[in-house]
Amino acid sequence: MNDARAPSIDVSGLPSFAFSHRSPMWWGTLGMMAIEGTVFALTVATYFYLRSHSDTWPMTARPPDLLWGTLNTAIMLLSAVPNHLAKRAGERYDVPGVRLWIIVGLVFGLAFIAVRVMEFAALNVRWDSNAYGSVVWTLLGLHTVHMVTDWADTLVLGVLFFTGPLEGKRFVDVSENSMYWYFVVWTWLPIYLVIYWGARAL
Amino acid sequence: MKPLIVFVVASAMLLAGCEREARRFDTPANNQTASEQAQRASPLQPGASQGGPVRDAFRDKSPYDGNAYAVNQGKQLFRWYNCNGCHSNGGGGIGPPLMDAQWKYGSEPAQIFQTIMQGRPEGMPSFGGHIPEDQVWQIVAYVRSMSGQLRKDVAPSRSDTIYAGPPENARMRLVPQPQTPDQPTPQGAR
Amino acid sequence: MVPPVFGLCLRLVLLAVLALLLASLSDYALAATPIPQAVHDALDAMGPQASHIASLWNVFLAACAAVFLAILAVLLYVLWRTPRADGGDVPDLSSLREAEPGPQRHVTRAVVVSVLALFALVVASVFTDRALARLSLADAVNIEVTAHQWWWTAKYVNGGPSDSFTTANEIHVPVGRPVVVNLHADDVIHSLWVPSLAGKKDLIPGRSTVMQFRADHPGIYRGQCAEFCGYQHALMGLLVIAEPPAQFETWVQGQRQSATEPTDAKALRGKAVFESSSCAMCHAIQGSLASAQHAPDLTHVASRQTLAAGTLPNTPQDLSAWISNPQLHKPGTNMPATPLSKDDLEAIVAYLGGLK
Amino acid sequence: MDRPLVEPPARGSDAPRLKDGPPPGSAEARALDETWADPPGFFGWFCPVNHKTIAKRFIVTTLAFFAAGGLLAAVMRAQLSRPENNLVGPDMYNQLFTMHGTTMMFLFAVPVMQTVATYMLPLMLGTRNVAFPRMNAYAYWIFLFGGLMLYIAFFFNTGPDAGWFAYVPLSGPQFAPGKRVDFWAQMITFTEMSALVEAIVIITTIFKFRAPGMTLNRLPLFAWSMLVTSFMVLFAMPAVMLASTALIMDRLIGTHFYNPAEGGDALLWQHLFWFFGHPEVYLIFIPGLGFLSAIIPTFARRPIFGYTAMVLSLIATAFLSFGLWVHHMFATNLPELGKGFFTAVSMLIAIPSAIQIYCWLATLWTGRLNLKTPLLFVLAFFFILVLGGMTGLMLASVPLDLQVHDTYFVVAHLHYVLIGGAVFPLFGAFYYWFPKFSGRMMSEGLGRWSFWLMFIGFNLAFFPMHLLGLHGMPRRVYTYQAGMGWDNLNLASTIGAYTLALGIFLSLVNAIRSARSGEPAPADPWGGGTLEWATASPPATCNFHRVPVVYGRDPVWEPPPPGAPAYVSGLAADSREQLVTTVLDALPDHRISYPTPSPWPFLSAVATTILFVGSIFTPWAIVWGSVIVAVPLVGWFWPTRREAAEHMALEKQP
Repeated sequence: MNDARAPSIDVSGLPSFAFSHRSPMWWGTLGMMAIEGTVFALTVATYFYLRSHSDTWPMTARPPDLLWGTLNTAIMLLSAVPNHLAKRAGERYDVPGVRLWIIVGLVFGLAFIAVRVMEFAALNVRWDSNAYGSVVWTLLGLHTVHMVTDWADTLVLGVLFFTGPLEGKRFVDVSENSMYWYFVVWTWLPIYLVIYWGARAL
Repeated sequence: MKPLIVFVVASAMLLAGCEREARRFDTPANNQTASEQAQRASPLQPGASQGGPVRDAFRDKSPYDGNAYAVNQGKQLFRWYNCNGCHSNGGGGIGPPLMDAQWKYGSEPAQIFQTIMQGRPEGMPSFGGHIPEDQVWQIVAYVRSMSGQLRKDVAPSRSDTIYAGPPENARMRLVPQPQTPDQPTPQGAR
Repeated sequence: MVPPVFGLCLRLVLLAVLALLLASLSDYALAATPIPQAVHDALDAMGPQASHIASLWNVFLAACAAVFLAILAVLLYVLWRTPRADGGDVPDLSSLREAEPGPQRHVTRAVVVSVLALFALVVASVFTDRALARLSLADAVNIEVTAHQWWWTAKYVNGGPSDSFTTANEIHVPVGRPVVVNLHADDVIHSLWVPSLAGKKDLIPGRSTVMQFRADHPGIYRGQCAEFCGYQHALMGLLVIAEPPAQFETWVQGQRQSATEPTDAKALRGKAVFESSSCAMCHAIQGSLASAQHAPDLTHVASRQTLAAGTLPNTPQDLSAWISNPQLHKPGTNMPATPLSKDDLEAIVAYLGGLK
Repeated sequence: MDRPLVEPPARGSDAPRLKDGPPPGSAEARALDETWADPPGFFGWFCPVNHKTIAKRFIVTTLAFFAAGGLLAAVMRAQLSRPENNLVGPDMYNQLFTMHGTTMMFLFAVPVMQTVATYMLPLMLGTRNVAFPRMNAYAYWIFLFGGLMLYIAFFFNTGPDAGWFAYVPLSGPQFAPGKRVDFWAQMITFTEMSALVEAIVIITTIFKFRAPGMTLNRLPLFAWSMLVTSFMVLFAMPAVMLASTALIMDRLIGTHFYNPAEGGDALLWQHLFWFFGHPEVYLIFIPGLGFLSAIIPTFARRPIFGYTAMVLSLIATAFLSFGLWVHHMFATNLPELGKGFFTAVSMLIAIPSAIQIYCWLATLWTGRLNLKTPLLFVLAFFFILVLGGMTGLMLASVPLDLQVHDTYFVVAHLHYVLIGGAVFPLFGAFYYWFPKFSGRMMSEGLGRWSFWLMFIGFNLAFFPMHLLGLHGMPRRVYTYQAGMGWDNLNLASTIGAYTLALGIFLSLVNAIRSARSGEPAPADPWGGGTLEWATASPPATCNFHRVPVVYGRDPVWEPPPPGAPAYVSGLAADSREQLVTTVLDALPDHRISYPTPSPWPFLSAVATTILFVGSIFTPWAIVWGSVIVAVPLVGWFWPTRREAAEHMALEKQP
C-alpha cells in the first residue's frame, strides 16, 4: 500500500466536528457515566446488603425527613428544562441561547446545592452513628460530588461562552455537558428513592 | 533549594513514619535505673496483693507517644485490664473521666505512670508489679490519646465495638488544667 | 521509574545486612514442631469428610490430567509434524477463500468433549457436597471454638452448664462419634483447618459458622489457622486428639475438675507468684484467684502436648524459656516477658507443671 | 468573536494549507513528522501527548515495578528456603508479601497490558494517536505518583501488611494501627483511576479512530481483547474503589461499613473486593489471549482459525467473569445453594478459554511454523496456563476448595494462571514488538536462553507448591517449623524462583543490549499481517504519513484490490488533525483538530496526588484538595487563542 500513484480517499471535505455518538467526546462522557453509574449501583447494593443483615432499619435512627429531599427532586427535574434548551441552542449554534440557558441552569444548580446542605441536616443520623448512617452519608455525598463538579463544569463552559475564544466544537461540549447534567438528574431519582423511602416502606 | 526542601520533607516523613509505624516485639527490660522507691498509694491491687514499694518512672517522657502500634496495644490493655470498669472508655464513672482536661494527679506521662503503678486513694488500684512496666507505658500513651494529647496520625481510631462518640484520633486536643492545690503532688510523680 | 527500584534496593540491602547480623547474633528460638507424629495432610484422610474430598480429588486429578496430557500431545504432534517456515515466506491465505472442514470438525469435537467432561465434574462435585452435608450428627460432641490472635479457646458444652469446661489449643474427640464445632472469632477473621479430618471453615467476627467432622482412627491430627490473621498466623496451631470413647470420657472428667491444689512448697510458692504477678492479669486457672479470659486457660495446662498453640513442646525447660521471653519464640504474641526472679520462675514452672 | 459561527466561513478544504497524502520523503511527510513531534527541552519532557512516548515511559515504569515485586518475592523465597529461617521477621514478611501481591496486581499486570495497548492500538488501527491523548498522559502521571507513593511509604516502614486483599477487620481501624493500610487503600484510588481513564481512552480509540474499512468484523483480535478488557475495567474497578474508600472512611472518620457491632459486616468487604478481584484476574488474562492471537498467525504464516468464535469467546469470558467472585468465599457461611451456582459458573468459564486454545492449536496445526522466541513463549502458555486452568477447576469445586483454599496450592494455581496466562504471553509480545518499539531486533540466542531458564525455573518454583498445599502448608506464613515435611519442596521452590529470576534478568539484558546495538529492524521483520507492520520501525511521530485504507483482517497480507483507494489524503499536515470514523463500519465521518503537548496533565496529576495523599491524614484534604485540583483542570480545558484560531482555520460545520 505504498504505491504513490494509488487512488486515495480525500477527507478534506468532511466536517470538523459532529454531535452525539459521532463525536469521540460523547463516547468518553458515556464511559464516565458508566463508571459513575456503577459506583452508584454498588453503593445502593451495599445499602440493601446492610439492610438485609440488620433486624431493624434504619437501625437506631429516625428515617430522613422528606421535605428537603423531595423539594430537591422537584428542582432537579425542573432543571432538566433549561438544560434541554441549552442543548437545543447548542445544536443550533445559537450563542445567545446557550448563554441564557446555561445561566438559568446554573441558578437551578445553586438552588439544589443549597437545598442539598439542608438534606444532610435532615438525614437524622451521623455517618459514624452506625452502618446505616455511613451508607446514606456516602450515597448522598457521592451524588453531591457529582452535582458540584457538574455545576463547576457548566460554570466554566458558560464563562467560556462569554469570553471566548469560541470554535465549533464548543457547541458539541454544550451538548455533552447537557447529557451529563441529565445523568446527574436521572441518577438522583433511584438514589432519592433509596435514601428517603428505603428507610421507610420498600 | 528544591532538593533541600525535598530532603527536609523526606527526612521529616522518615522520622515520623518510622517512629509511628515501628512494631517493637521484644519486651524492654523493666526500669533498672536506681531510683527511690515509691510507696503504693492504694490498698487495692488486681489479683493477689504484693507487698513492697513500686518503681518510679525512670523518665519524664512517654516512650510511646509517637508510636501508633504501642498506643493501640495500650487501648487493648485498657480493656483487658478492665480500666473500663471504672473509667468506662475514658468517660468516667466510678473513676474520674480521662477524656476531659481535668487531671487530678497530673497529666505528665511520668505522673500518669505513677498513678497507675502506685494507685491512688479513693479506689484507683496499684498496678505496680502486676503489669510489666512496658505495658504501663503503652497504657500511659493511650490514656493521653483520650484527651487528644497525641498526634492525630498516632492516636487510635474506632474499635469494632459499640461506642458512641468520636474515636481518639478525632478528638480535640484539650489543654490540661493545672492541678487543684488541695491535691498535693503524690510522691514519686514529678 | 528509577526511584522505586532504587528505594527498594536500598531497603533490601539494609535488610540483607540486618538479616545476616540477626542470623549470626540472635538466638532465634523457634523450635521444631513439637508433635512430628501429628498427621496434617489433605490426602491422608482419617475421617469420612476428608475421605469424601480425597476421593473427589482423585476424580478431578484423573480427568484434569487426561485433558492436560491430551492437549500437550496435540501440541507436540503439531510441533513434530507441521512444516517449518520463515518470516519471509508468503502467508497461506487459502483459509480466507474456502472453509476448513477438517479443523472445524476437530475443534467442535474437542469443545463437546470438554463440555461433557466439565458437566461430569460439576455433578461429581455436587454429589460430594451432599455427602459432606449428610454426616450423621446423632450423639454428637458439641464444642465452641473461639479463635484469637494467635491461639484457640475450646469450650465443651455437652450436658448442663455445670458440665461444660474450657481448654485451649488442643481438643480431644472420641473416635467414631461426630463432632459439631461452632466457630467464633474474637478479633479478626481466622480459619480452622484440620486437613486430615475435614475441609476448612472461616471464623468471622459478628458471624458464627459450623464445622462437622468425625475421626475414625485414633491419633493426633494437626490443625492450624488458614486465614491470614496477623503476625503469628504461621504459629497458630491446634491439635485434635482422637481417642477411644472410654479414654475420652476419662479425659472429660479430668477437665471438668478445677486445678489440683499444689502440695509441695515450691509449687505453692509458684501459685502465689502466679496470682500476684502479671500472669493472673490475662490467664485463668480454675480454683485459683486467676480468672482472666485474655489468654489460654491453664487449669490443666500440664495435660497438654504443646505450649503457645503448637509452638513449643510442653516441657519444663520450654515452659520457663517461654515465660521468660515469649517474643523470642513467637514475635508479636500478646504475652509480654514477665520479669521474675530465678526462684519465682522455677516456682511457677513447678506449679504449672503440676496442673495435670 | 461568535460572528464566524453565526455564518460559518467557507474555509476548510479549499484553504491553501499543507495536506497529507504525498508519500514519505515529501515536504508534507516532513511537515507531519514536525507537527506530531514531542516538545523539546527539560520542560517539554513533562508535556508530551504522543501515545508512543507516554506508553514507552509507562511500560518502563510498570516493568520497574515488576522488577521491584520480583525482588520482594526473592526475599520471601529466601526466607522460606529453610524451616525456622530468621532472615525476616513476621512484621517485615507481612509487608513483603502484601507489597508483592499489590505491586504485581495493581502496579504491573493490569497497567502493563493497557499500556502496551496504548502503544500498539493506534498502529494496529491505522491512526495517529489515541483518543484523549492528554487524559492518556494524565493516567500515566497519576499511576507513577501512586506507585511511587506506595514504595516511598514502604521505604519508610509504612508498607501495607494486611495482604493485597486487605481483609477487614485485620485491615480495619482496630487491628491495623498507623497509616500502613491507608497508603495501600489510597494507592488503589490512584491506580484504579489511571486504569479507568485508560479504559475510556482505549474504548474510544477502538470505536472512533480505526482506519477506513476496518469494520468491527476486521478488528485485530488483540484490539478485541483490549476492548473487552476495557469494558470489564469500567464495571469491575469501581467496586474496589468503593470498598477501599469505605475502608479509609472506617479508619479515618469512624464510619461503620465493616463494624459488625454497629450493623456493618466483615463479608461486605469480601463481596466488594472479589466482585472486582475475580474480573481482575481476567482483565490480566484476556490481553494475554490477545497477544497470542496477534503472535500465532504471524508465526504460523496463516490467518487465525475461527476468528468469530474467538471474539465470542472473549465476550463470553468477560460476562462470566462477573459471576464467580464467591468462589473466593466458599469457606465462609454463605448459603450452600449459592455456592453450587458459583461452582457451575466457575467451571463454565473454562469453555470459552478452551475454544480459543483449540482454535490456536488448529491454526498452528494447519500452518507452517516459524519457531522464533516469541512463538516459544506462546507455546509455553499451552503448558503452563492449561495446567493452571486444571487446578482452577479443582478450586471451583466447593469440597476441594475447602481443603486447598488459602494453602500453597492456591499460590501455585494463581501463579500458573497469571504467569502462564499473562507474563509468558507478555514476554512473547515483548520479543514480537520490540523491533517496532526500538527499530532493532532482539538477540535470538539470549532470547532462547532466557525462555528456557524462565520455563524450567517457573515450573520448579511453583509446581512443588501444589504438593505443599495438599500436605497442609497454609499461605502467608512467614516461616514454618521443621519436621512438617515441607523443607525439601520449599528449597526446590526457592531454587526455581531464582532460576526464573535469572531468566527474566537475561531478557532485560537482551533488551538493553539490543536497544543499543541490535541489528536494525525492517518495517516488517516477522512478516506480520496487521497494520503496525505497515509502517516504519520505529514508527514516525505521526505513525502513518498516509493513513491506510483496510480491506481485510490482515491488511498487510490482503492489499487493496487494483484501482481501489489505498490510503486517506486531505488531513492537515501542518496541524494536528485526526480522521474520525463510524463505530461499526469505520466509514470516514469527520476530521477533528487534536490536542497539542501540554503541561496541564502533569500539573493536574500533581494536584490530584496532593489531594489523595492529604486525605490519608485528614478528611479536610477532600475540601481544600478539590480547589487545588480544580485550578489545573480549568487550565487544561481553557483554549488558547492560538489553538482556537488554528482550529477555526480548519473548521467546517456538519
